[in-house]
Amino acid sequence: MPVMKFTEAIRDAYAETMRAYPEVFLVGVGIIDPKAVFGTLDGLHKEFGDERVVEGPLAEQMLTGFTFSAATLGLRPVLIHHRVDFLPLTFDQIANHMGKWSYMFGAQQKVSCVVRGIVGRGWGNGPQHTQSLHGFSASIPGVKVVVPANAEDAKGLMVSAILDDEPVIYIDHRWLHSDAGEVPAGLFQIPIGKAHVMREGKDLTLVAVGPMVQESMVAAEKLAATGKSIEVINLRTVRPIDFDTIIASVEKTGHLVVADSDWPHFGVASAIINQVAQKAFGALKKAPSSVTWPNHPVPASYGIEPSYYPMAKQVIDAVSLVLSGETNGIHHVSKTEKSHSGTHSGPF
Amino acid sequence: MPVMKFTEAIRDAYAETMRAYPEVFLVGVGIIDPKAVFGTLDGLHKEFGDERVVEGPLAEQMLTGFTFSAATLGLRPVLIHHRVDFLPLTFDQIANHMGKWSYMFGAQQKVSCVVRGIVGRGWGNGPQHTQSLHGFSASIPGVKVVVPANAEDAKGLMVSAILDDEPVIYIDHRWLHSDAGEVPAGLFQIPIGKAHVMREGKDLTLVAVGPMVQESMVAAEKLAATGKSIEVINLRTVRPIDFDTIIASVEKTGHLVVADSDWPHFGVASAIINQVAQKAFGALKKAPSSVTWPNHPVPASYGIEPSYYPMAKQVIDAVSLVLSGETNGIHHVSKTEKSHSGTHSGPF
Amino acid sequence: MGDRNKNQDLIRSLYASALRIRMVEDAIAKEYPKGEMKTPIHLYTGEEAIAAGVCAALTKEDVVYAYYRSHGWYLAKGGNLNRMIDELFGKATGCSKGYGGSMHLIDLDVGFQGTTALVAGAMPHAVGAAFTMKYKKQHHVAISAFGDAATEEGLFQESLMFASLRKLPAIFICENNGLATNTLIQYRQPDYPIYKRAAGFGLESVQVDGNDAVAVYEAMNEAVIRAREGGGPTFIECLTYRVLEHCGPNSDVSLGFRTQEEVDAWKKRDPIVRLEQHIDAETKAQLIEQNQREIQVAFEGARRAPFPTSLIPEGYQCL
Amino acid sequence: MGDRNKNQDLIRSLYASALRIRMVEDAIAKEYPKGEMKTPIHLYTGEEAIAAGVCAALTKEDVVYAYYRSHGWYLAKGGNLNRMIDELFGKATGCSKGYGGSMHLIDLDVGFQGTTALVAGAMPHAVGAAFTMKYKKQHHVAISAFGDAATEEGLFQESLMFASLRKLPAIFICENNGLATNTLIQYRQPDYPIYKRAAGFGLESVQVDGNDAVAVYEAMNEAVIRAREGGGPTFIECLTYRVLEHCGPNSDVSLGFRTQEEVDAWKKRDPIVRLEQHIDAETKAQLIEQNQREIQVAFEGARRAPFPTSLIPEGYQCL
Ligand SMILES: Cc1ncc(C[n+]2csc(CCOP(=O)(O)OP(=O)(O)O)c2C)c(N)n1
Ligand SMILES: Cc1ncc(C[n+]2csc(CCOP(=O)(O)OP(=O)(O)O)c2C)c(N)n1
Ligand SMILES: [Mg+2]
Ligand SMILES: [Mg+2]
Repeated sequence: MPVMKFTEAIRDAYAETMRAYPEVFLVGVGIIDPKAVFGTLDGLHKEFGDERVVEGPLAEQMLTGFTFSAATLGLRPVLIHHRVDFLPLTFDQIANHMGKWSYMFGAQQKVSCVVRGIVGRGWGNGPQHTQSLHGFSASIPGVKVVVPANAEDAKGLMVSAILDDEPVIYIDHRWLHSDAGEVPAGLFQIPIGKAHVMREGKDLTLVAVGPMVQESMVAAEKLAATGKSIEVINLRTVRPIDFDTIIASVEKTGHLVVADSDWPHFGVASAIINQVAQKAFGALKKAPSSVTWPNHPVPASYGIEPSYYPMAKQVIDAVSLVLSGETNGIHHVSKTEKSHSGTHSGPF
Repeated sequence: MPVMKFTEAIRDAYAETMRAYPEVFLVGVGIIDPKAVFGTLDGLHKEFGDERVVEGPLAEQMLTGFTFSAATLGLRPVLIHHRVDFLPLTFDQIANHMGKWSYMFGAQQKVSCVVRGIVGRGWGNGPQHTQSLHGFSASIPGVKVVVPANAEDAKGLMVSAILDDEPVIYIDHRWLHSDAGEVPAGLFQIPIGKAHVMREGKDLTLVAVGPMVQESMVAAEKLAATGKSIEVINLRTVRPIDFDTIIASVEKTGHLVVADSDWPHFGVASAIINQVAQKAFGALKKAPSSVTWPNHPVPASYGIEPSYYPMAKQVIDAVSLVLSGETNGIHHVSKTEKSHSGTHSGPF
Repeated sequence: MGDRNKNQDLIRSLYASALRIRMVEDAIAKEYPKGEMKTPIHLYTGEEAIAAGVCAALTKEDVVYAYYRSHGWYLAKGGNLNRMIDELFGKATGCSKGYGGSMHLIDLDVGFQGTTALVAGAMPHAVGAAFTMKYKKQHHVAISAFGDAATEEGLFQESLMFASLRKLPAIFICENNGLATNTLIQYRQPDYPIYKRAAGFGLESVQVDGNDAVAVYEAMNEAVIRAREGGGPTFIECLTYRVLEHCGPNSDVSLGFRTQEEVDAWKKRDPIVRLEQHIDAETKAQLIEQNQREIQVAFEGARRAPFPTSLIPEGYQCL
Repeated sequence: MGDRNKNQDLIRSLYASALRIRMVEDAIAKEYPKGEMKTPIHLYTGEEAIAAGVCAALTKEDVVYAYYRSHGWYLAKGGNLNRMIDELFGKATGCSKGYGGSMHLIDLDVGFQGTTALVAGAMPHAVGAAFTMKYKKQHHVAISAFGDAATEEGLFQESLMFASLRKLPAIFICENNGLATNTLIQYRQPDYPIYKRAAGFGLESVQVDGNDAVAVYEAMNEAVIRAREGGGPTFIECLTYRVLEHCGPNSDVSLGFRTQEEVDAWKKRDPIVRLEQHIDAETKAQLIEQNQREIQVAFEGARRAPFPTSLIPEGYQCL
């Protein structure tokens, strides 16, 4: 299987679907920019031309309505935002239109579009350019929301999103852009709405989202050395959440930790723990726990920014606390923190 | 104490604060309309003139930035939307600006503004005009969110919101507009961030939001007749949630049901059950439960719309299920459903 | 002579279209107080010439995106009357199967795309549709219809500018009735004509008497030809008047923001009366009778039709 | 004679202001590769005449709302240099205490209000401020500064229209450098001048050479007088050029969307060179030396300053 970077995997998903389906096109602000959206559109403008790589003006709200309308007429547009933080600007079109269209008219039209946003974490981007917003995006019914955790996800979820007949919000973390992995060729799909058991285990269920998947895998590895068997679930889709897979796992392990790269109270971590508490209370041997961002925006200063983001160490602590009531299991976790290497300094 | 309607209580909050504080003003689309925003601004345009009752064009996004900016310069604006459904249109200004300003600049300025939205439930208003959106509004840190449940709340929370130095989103249900109750005169305040124990009980904690408070009180009354002692907590503030009051109650009762007028997965119900499961797991004798809207938009047709909204009966069923494993406690709950009486048919 | 006939045919069809809308709206207003249509209604009475004039210049393949005040647009584009009334009654046989209500009408068979309750919300949808026509190398046009207040929303600028930049086959129809709910335009907009503001986005822009169906048709016809030939979008401001209250079947003069005299003065410019001058009595009587019959059938059918039985529309997947 | 002196004073102060900005930006560009300023930087090099010209017409009580490309605006309005450099270094002594970074500068002592990273996001803030001036019966003005691409956002229309309707003391400064990141204006906007589009909102609107600080100042002065007298808002389009890459300290010619020749041609119109012709050598030398000294102090101070110690700013309440 070809090995490619996360960004190349996204590019591959675009290229394969655009070659196979004339109704697929890309639209967004700055997408004909030579930097090609962090490389994820490399060469596509050249290959598919102005007709299918459509530069938009700075009018994200209009572009969202535009995208969704083209979808109802049989096209499969992908609207691309350099920053996921622009989604709130478009939320009337997303929540009130795109996400309600099918229901409101009795399911007469397909709404086959994708809205992609990129998380800008790192390099002192500050509060307005570092949000994750997958919980926010999932909070109003009517759209699907996916968050890829690795190169394989990046391609498989994008292909599925493009070929889905319902609107899909696709949120990728710039943070993961340089990660590489094996990625199947062709129109490789990963089912939307299904979580992926990345590592089997019997002591505790660790559900992780996006960049927390890699942290959780590191944590599980370290914990294995101390005799703890952790089942790591890569959530992949945050709306609809695959509660079945999670509950089946908790019924086996009896313990639950959710690791999310989002705020604590209204996001995926709450949604999962709520559902498990309601539906699998009897299976839980201990209180469930979550590892999330603190309950406030992220600071710009690199003097304190790293302490904002939970990493493998915090996951290990949370798991240890649940399993044994103390955190002092493991120290010296290698820092997978990457934003401060200086690779993420632009373009804006 | 004077008895007044919910709408009059809101009007009273405006009038009292405007008389006492020259920096308070109202702004919004259609607020000089003779219908005076469902009567909640009756006479205020006349009393305070164009300067302090500011008609806005249909430019909600601008009006939101406008409002928040005036607040940073020492005014206390209240931005009023006839429908809470217009909030998504303004969410860049709310989430990225209003809600981040204080943090982003190191807390140098007060952001003393209120954004009020009204829930349009009933009379076949359809999917775009019947949302509650308090969970959505609370999902990004940086704003407070309150949902009054009765006339007393309506005034006390509005006065507090106006005098608060942080931004507050105030969401009132048109559904409750004609409810009346005793409301203290003057600058009566209800603390934001504190839940209100409306009825003490020892068997189960029932946390309710907005219109579900009245349903929950009816349910508790009926359940009392069958020997069940229910503690009803009116949440009042959905961000920040008063977890302390809730957890103290659950530690006493051992059982929890949350009744919310919102969707099930990413709202207040999940946030509360998650926190209780994490922090008071040992106190829970049974699986917690929630009563919410179904996981999709609301239909327009009055042939099916009533079955969308949970009422006292559904609360009773949920409580009974938690306490005794079955729902067949009580039938013949008088319908408090009101939207179909024909009183709510406009103005738009 | 051919021209005169053509003209006579045009006027007849404009009259038939406008009259049908008027009679349907009148019937809805009359029946509304019975409480069987539990859904907000925004009647089009007085503004019929616009939808009639615009749609007379279109084919079935052209698409219309309108708003919550859309009974007239739906009918002028050829939407099925029975299914519209069924929708107002909340019935499963409604054009939106009962899930949408009065503000969300649709009839895809005739290119009447779904409408929205958010002011200006559908303008980008028309732009997306116009783009799609071009993408598919079809020569159809997309119409965006909206009120004067919709031009206050940022989406107005964003939609016009993109259509203009890309020379898309979109035609923007502004129904300027001088009102947003009960707020007069002077409280909302600087004193500068809307069509001139639109011209600033680099597209063709004209103003017409929106109560003159022929004038609307003619402006529209030019715009359609331009759009089909790749000449890009047009903005047409139609000056008109809302006769009834914003939402509901009654007059709103008692609210005090406008006078009965003003309403009466506009009634003299009634679009249907103006067309009627060119229509012979027999034609008129025939059309009235036919409409009455169809309206009666529609209301009787709606009363008998079943409600939806599920909270979830059949085929709806996104849960 | 008095006029000539006044003019000479003006040019001197415009030069001093523009030169200071240039020298600070150059210093940031030079130091940036060391990696001590871990925050995106959007340099103002080549556009200095605009902030200098605009702010020369203002008092400390007037307020400025700018955007992510705001080092120049911050300095021209009189913002504290040390605290700006501290902020770029992420230090607790920064103007935003390290929480904001380069895109979020503020100095309330001199009326430099907080800036935003969202294109066009601050336009309504200036409108709210102008309203507040009027509300408080003060005669100050509020400035909104933004790029050409910001005029594509719906907020542009919404903000201009409301300021115009209410005759608010707001002045809108469009820095038209023909670029949004690396996308030329012709891919984004129809071929129609921005200032004419703005005029459609019913306000005064002019276009000036944005590399001519005196021209900017003069247009601005008229606008300020009008605003203070209650004559309402003005739109000023300033034609200019971005010399460096969108974000970062380098040239972007290698990306291929513009040529070195184009950049060189614009450098001939360098705003500082143009002012310098009227400045004697001694003044120039003095100013350069003073700036060098201040810049050195600022960078040394920033290096020594402490990082913030808490994830939560002192006094921040909204949790
Ligand atoms: C975005 C948005 N803001 C406000 C409203 C509330 N509202 C409904 S209709 C209306 C008036 C709109 O006037 P106009 O666009 O001129 O259309 P008309 O009703 O006159 O046909 C308003 C303010 C809304 N539905 N959507
Ligand atoms: C609402 C929004 N959309 C997109 C962006 C991404 N972005 C940042 S700067 C920029 C270019 C803006 O160009 P312009 O307004 O002309 O200002 P300039 O950078 O040329 O000074 C873009 C597209 C953003 N920050 N905000
Ligand atoms: Mg109108
Ligand atoms: Mg620019």
